[in-house]
Amino acid sequence: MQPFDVALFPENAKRCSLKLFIAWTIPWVVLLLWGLVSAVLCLWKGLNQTNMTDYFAFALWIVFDLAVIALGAGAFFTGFLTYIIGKKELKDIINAAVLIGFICYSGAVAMLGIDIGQPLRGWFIFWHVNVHSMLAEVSFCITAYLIVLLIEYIPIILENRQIQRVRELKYFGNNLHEIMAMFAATGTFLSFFHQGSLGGLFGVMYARPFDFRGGFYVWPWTFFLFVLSAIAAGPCFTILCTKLTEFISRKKLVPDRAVQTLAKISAGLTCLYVGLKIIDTLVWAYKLTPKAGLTLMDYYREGPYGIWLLIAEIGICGVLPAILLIIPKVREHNGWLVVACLLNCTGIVLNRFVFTVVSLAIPVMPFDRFVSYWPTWQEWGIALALVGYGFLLFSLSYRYLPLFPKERELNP
Amino acid sequence: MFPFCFEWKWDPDHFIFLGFLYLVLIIVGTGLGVAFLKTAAQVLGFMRERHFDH
Amino acid sequence: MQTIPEYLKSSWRGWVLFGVGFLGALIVGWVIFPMVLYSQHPQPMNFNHALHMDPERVSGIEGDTERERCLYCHEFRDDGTFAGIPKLSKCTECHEDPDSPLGQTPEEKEFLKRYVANHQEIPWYSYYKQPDCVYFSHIAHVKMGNLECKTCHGDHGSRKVLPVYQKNRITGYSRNIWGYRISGLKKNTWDRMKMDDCAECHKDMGHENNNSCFVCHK
Amino acid sequence: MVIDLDKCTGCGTCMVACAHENNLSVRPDESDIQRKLTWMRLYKITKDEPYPKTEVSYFPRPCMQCDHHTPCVSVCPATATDYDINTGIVSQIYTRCIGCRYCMAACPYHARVFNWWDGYFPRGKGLENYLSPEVSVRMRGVVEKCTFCHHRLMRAKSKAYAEGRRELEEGEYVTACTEACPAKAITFGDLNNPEHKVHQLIKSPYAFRLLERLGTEPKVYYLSKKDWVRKMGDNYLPGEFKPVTPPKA
Repeated sequence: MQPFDVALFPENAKRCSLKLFIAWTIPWVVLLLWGLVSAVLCLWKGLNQTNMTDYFAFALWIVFDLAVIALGAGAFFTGFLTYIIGKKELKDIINAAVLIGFICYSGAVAMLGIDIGQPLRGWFIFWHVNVHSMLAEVSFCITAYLIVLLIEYIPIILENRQIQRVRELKYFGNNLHEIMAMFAATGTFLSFFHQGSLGGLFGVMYARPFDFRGGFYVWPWTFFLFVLSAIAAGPCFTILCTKLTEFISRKKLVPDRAVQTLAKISAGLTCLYVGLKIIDTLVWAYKLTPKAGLTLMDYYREGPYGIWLLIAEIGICGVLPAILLIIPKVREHNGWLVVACLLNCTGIVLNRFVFTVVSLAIPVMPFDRFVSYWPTWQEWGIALALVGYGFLLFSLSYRYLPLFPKERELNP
Repeated sequence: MFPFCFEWKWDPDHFIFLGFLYLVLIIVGTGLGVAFLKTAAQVLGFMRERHFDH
Repeated sequence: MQTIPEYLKSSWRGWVLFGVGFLGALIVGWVIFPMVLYSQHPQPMNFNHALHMDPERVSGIEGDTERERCLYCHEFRDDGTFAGIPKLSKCTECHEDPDSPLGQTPEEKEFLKRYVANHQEIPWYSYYKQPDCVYFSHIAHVKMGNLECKTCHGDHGSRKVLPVYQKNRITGYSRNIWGYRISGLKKNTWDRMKMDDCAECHKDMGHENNNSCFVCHK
Repeated sequence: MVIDLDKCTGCGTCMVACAHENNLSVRPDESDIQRKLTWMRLYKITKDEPYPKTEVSYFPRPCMQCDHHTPCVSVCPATATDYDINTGIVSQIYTRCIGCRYCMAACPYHARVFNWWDGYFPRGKGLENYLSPEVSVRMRGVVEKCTFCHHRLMRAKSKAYAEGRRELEEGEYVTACTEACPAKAITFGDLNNPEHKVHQLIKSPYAFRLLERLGTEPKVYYLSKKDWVRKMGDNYLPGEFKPVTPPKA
């Protein structure tokens, strides 16, 4: 028997029954509702609903924000490779990459809207902008890039079988698709700058020796490291998401060639990133830190954050995946590829965590003490709602839109 | 921020930063506008319908 | 030759509807919304500025220039702060006896009966009250900057009738701050009292340093 | 501003005076120091040696009004905080602040505090009658900080204008903490004016600034004749700190 909503599926695509699909979405909807309750509480009662303090001004949400934005970098980078460099095989994965990017960015922007103390004044960033602030650069680029991502996502929505029957929408989708290279180029420009300025955000805080880095012109080295790490880990996240979809739907959806191209590029970039990151860390530890009157171990004097963070971030989740990915044999093995991608993505999340929470946790004044922080359920709710939202939107898109152009070909 | 705001300064920082922003917005806006107009033209029959395959 | 496509022919009604809707939206935005946004509050009584400012009709309000006559009632205190709307005691310097009015107007009689006789302050609405976050030093502008009162307050001093006070229902601020023109365009220096207007004048006068935030904010 | 740490008794009057002067909101539980509003904070520092050599000193910490590339000002995306080139005071406009808290992350002194709640001045108990009209009260979700009692500067200026002067005399404008300190540990004035007392005081070999080597160039100086106190003012690598040899009497 055909599922109830078969008319909405992409042509000749096999999907599970509607009941099963609804059952699958329940946990994600629950997460979303949890987030909704938290969001209402935070907007209505204020940020006292969180466990953030004057010491931890940035907390769980900013870690999540930075992490998903970095992981969402697969969208702009794949777009760049597909439309600008002309890697045709990536056309089979670009839709999924765009969707992941859209989920990550829209989620991050929504979360930022709750994170600022006066959400109704959010537009002040644009109207009264301080052009020297990295955060202004981030906000401008993220907002503009979200618009671009929406434009890239709309044609995919319009490719739904029923929507295609409406002449106007079909034409509009096609017309948008025709000039996609232009949007991809704009998106690349925007993404490059905000991935970077997210790193710059921390690198410019010269009064925090844990974060401060030298740099090129107005951009500290973290600017370039963040860009690099994002384009190194972003494609890995895209691969992970498609692999997960393949695993759950028990179907092959993306040709190996597309995945391998991404993995190969990611391998090179991860190696480059890890190399530069090690140099950066050495310069920071042996040159910048003593300048502030500190030694490397002074940073890890108190609290749970120790030198293990560095080992985990650069060693286990940096060097290791770089080595794994660079070896073609390993890369071509499905299981190892997933492991390497997973490690790579963990590494970037760890990196963002270190730059937000750890850097604020480390006292700068000699008589200042470490204080601890643990998020409230409201904070977890909003953060996890992002996960629920992502799964939901991805599942819906997979069910009703031709997300994977080669699906029919691969599953005759 | 627009150049007629009192906080605006005609220095390279403002010019570059906001110049790029407006450039991006103009590009995106133009792209959307072109797609809209083309669609309108096609739907209203001023332009020959084309078949796309991709 | 191009013929009008069926699609257009059948939709003239749509265009008319669009026009009507567009016009409706314009009326709502430019006429109805401003009317709804501001609540109207007539002042508790009328005060004839023009009469008091005329030395030929009212004696006692001294001063050679218009500004000095303004400052006679709207005065500076010794510590340089500005008194703003005069208190009743300032009025009763002249209108001391509730039983013998100085003029012939019914307003004055009402004023003497209601406020002077009962020693009750007049609950004026202040047209030019700035939000709580704003600091403004009158003495810096009037005494040191040599500005005329009307540069910011317009012809208020020559009015015979106090205008109705309009209060923004959302913010609670006077309409004089945002300005009366819906388009937001400004012709005279006294049309508006927003931050940009202060800043513009500082810039024009060559005091750009006075556009530092804390000069006008607290 | 110069604070003589050897004179400071740690009584906390400066904190109280500051809170009262600047309409700082109170909370039912004021012991939650990580979220309470304090512009002037008193730190207690201890010489890390066993009894009887243990010594204690107090460290009052207002906003440092950093001079060079002010950390908080340069990062604010909405220009809610600004460095005034005339006075050198770092401003904070509550109605402009969007509450992103980036400035708090950038400030190493914890001089900036966030309004986690709306201002609370218990109504009906008369507390609101004691609010100063010269300082606006804050709404929740914005960052606030010490302003060096900027309204007192404006007050002094208005008075000077009434007397037909443009320049202020020394002592006409002092902060609330300066005025309140019973030990007279705080001296306030114009650092650039050679006739002001602070200008002399900062030339002392015992003068230092908090975290000076980070390069924020604070406008608050501290004085202490105790080496260990001065050492607590900054981070030093082993052997880097140089004690001051007292001038021969």
